[in-house]
Parts: sequence; structure tokens; C-alpha cells
Amino acid sequence: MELKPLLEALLFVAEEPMPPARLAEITGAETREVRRVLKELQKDYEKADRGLQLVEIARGFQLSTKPAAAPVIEKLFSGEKSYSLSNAALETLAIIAYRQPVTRIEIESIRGVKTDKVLETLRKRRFIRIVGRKDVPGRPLLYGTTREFLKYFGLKDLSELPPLIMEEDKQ
Amino acid sequence: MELKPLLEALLFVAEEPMPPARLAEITGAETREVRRVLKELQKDYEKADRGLQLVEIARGFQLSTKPAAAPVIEKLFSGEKSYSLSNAALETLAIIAYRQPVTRIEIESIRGVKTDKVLETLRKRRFIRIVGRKDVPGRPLLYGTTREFLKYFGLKDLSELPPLIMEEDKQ
Amino acid sequence: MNLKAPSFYVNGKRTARQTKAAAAICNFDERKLQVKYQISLPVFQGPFDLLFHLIEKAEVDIYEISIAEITAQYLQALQTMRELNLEIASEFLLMAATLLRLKSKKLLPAAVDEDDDETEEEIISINSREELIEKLVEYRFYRQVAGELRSFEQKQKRVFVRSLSGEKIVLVNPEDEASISGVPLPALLQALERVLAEKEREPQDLSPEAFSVQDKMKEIMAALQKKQSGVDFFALFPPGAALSEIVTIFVALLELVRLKKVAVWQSEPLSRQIFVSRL
Repeated sequence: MELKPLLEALLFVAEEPMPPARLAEITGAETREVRRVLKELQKDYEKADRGLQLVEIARGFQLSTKPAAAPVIEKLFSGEKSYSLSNAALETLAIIAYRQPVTRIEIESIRGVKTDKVLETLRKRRFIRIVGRKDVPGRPLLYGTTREFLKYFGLKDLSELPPLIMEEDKQ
Repeated sequence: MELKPLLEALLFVAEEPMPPARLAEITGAETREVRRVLKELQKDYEKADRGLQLVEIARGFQLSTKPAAAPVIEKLFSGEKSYSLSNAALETLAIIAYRQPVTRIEIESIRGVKTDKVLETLRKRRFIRIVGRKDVPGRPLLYGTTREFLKYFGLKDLSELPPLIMEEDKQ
Repeated sequence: MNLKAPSFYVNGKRTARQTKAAAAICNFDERKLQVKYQISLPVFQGPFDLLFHLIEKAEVDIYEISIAEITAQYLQALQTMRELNLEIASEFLLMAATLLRLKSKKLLPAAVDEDDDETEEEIISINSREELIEKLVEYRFYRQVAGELRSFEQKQKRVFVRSLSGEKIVLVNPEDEASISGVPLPALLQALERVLAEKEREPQDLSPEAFSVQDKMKEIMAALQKKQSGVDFFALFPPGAALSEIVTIFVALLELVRLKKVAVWQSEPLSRQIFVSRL
């Protein structure tokens, strides 16, 4: 396979911006050559019939969607009807709903896993927001749920959440 | 933005195969039109200077890298081992795919061995799921395959499996 | 000297039993074995797998197999496995018994045939050569499909999709996860239950803090201030609270009750639901 398609494939699967030197190392090409082809790719993507763009960020190159596609992509991620939340997101939301205001560390101590990505996503979807800072060393952020959260779950207010009783039957 | 770049952007961010109907819903275009443009995109990607391909899988369309790029991509992910399924798991999956909904005992009577551990693993990997209970004494669980199963094997749907030819000339 | 890949690995990833078997072999001293037996013995997925292998090896059409011959071969295979110190699962022995019975049936006069309707075994119950063949034919089909699946799998492994690792809001098709899509509310509760159950199993190790009853009393009052309707008793205990903190909070609560600053009540007698509210 030629360098260009290889770079495209690599940029596609890479989750981080890729520095040309690293791409060169993986493909066995010269860094200079990689840079040249990246520029070419960048040009290719600029065409109107392409939905992606190749941007240089944080000293690396990353594929992303063109800004013009954003409104439609948001629709993809907010289709409440056919798509639902991940278990991780649900768990985190549950904890925040019941324990708010709550810090990230507190959430993580319950879930036993890192939660920063989930929190970020939940914030992006506006299900949670920062409600203040906890008055302890480090003054960590405190999270709470939003009106958007209530809307998504069809709740009038937080009191409509099921009472926190573990053994009780739910319907 | 035109439909083509929009679809490309959507397919880029979607991590699941996207059914054309869903893409139509999001973009506001006709499903037929979406299908047509998807075919066009498919053709575009076939060019030698592209590293991606658009495949129809699990009744949806998904962008992925071309097989020829695999050796280089594996270098990027070096260290991350990917495991293949055991023969026992494959046999069990084969039986479930054709016989679904099927009970554990039925599977075992074909394979001649206990299958509970395999079933557990397959369920954990979400290749199979419980689809109900059989209406016989003991009401045993019935298993069926999932979309995840199709995705893992790169199948459009179950009809892509070899046809079931079995002579039922008993006695 | 290709020691690390005896045929035990030929079939791809090993099952638990295979692993055991392979481990047994390793303890036995791989090198010696290799020399002594020159093994080319795959680890079988089950008695049908083994039978099938024997038939293939004999290059016999399934429909033509002779019970006597296949029984002898099967027993010999078991013997070899035993010599190799492999653990032979009960299913293999059961099949051996089944084959022997089929063989003896052929030898005996046809009249003595009464034990048939006895439900003897759930997995393998074969009463005639025809039944055995039928089973083998069916098994052969699924084996072929399994082989097909393997090639799909390998092909698919050369193809990569984009995935943003880490946790995120996902695209779960309701088809796949009916439990979550339609009814978010119970799911929410369920999620929490899961979390708490998990927590119980895991000892929490948080940096020690000093807790004072005074502080905890203030905290409880502050929490109640925000929620006039009262808060759930359990909500007073922060996640990951150390035992000392739980005790301190409880003492603080008792103190507040004593001071008649708060009320602790149940929605109905014997309810597990406990509320705390300001007085």
C-alpha cells in the first residue's frame, strides 16, 4: 500500500493527534515524506465533497469532521428515541442525581473506575453541570444534574427519582 | 453541506454500522437517496489512494480501514493483543446461529459436551443473548445471536452464512 | 525444536479444558513428550470432535463407518490421551461407553432390546448406528460453519473501525439492549444498585480524614436546608465513606434528634424507607 492510503488509515484509527515523526516511524517512511503526503491529504479533504478535514493540533495531525457537518452530527448524538446512554453514563448520572453536589473523586470511589471522560460527555450533553467547589483541600469541582437531565428522563423534578432503597422491587 | 460529505462525516463519528434509514432520518434526505450516495462513497473509497473502505455490515454501513493497511495499523496498536474465539465458541455460535432460539441442552446434544462455560463467555462478549424461555418442563432459557455477532464476523445478516442443508432421514 | 507450539495451539485460543490439558502436558515435561511420542494430537472439543477426527483420519465416509472399528479407534485414542496425562472429560468416557454398547448390541441377538426408553443421559443418548451417523452428520455441518466463522473472524481482524476508547455516551441500539432503552428510570436505579453492590465488595481506601460530630451535624443541617421535604437517610452517607465517617455521621444524626433539630421517620411502619427532615 502507498503512503497516502496508509496515513489515511492510521489517522482514521488513531485516537490522538499523530506527530509526523511517529507516523514515519510506523510506516517506515521519512518524516519529510510523511509531512509532504499529509499536506496532500489535507488538500484532498478540502474538496467540497469531503466531510472530513485533516487538522494540525498539538503538534500532531488529526482527522475530524468539518465544522459545517456539526448540526447533523449533533442530531446523531441526540437522537433520544433510538439511542440510549451507556451503562457507564447511566451509573454516573445515577450517582450524581442522588448524591449531588458531588465531586469527581467521590463518583470514582463508588464506581471504582475513572470517570473523567464520562463526566465530560455528560457535561457536553448538558446532563450535568458544575455547581460549585467543595471546601476541602484542592477545592474540587462539584457536579449536579440539570434541567436537561430531568427532560431526558421525563422527570418533573428530582423528587420523582425512585427512593433509594436497594431491595425494593421496581417496575 | 451536500449529502455526500455529510454522510462521510456521520460515518466517521458513528462507531456502529449505520442503517441507511437512520442516516436518512438524521440528514433529512430520502432513504433511497442516502443509499445511492452511500454506493457512490463506496466507489470513491475503492480508489487505490484511499486507505478506508465503506462496508455493509449488520444491516448498516460502516467505515473501516482497508485490510491491506492491517500490518501497519497493528504496529500502531502494538501491545494490544486481540484474541480469537476458541473452536468450542465457534461451534456453539454456529449452532445458535442456525437453530435459534435454542436451549443449552439442545446445543449440548449436538456438540456432545457441556457448554455452559462457553455460553457464559459468549454472553459476556454479547455475541448471544437470552431471547426467552422454552415452553417445556423446566422452562429452559432460549439463546439467539446478536448484532454484535454479525459485527464481529463482518456479516451483513444471517443469510450470509452457508445455507443449512441437512437431511432429516431418520429411522 | 518447535516446543512452544505443539498441536495444542493449533485450534486457536484454548478453552479452559484445553488449558488444563496443556498445563498437564507442560508439567509432564514437554521436551520428553515431544521426543517420545512425536505428538500430533489435537485437543478435542468433545467426543464428537474426536470421533470426527478418527473418521477423517481413516478416510472413511461417515455413512460407511463400522461401529466396531470406530469403537476400537476411539478407545485407543482415549488410551493415548491417558498416557499423555491428559484429563479426559466424562463426555469422552460416556461416548466410549455408548460406542461399546452399540457394538455389543450388534453382537447380541436383536431381541434383547429393552433398555431403550430409559432416560440415561442428557447429552449423549445414541441408540443405534443410524442415530450416531445422524448426529455426526449434523455435527459435521456445524463444524464446517465454525470453520467458516473462523475465516470471517480472521478477515475481520484485518479491518479496523474507529473507536473512541474510554467511556462515552453510546450508541446502543435498543434492539440489543432492550432493558435500557425503553425504561430509563428503572435503569437508572438499577445502575445505582449495581454500583453500590460493587462498592460493598470492594474495600475503600481513602485518605484518612478527621471527622468531628460538630462538622457532621452542620453538614446534615446544610443538606436538609436545601431539601425541605427531607432527604433519604442513606443519602446522608457520602460514597466511599470510611467506617469512622459513617459512625460519626450516625452519631451526629442522633445528636440532632436529641436536640430536636431533625426528625427521622418512615413513610409507613416497617418500611425500609427512612427519611430525615428538619423540625
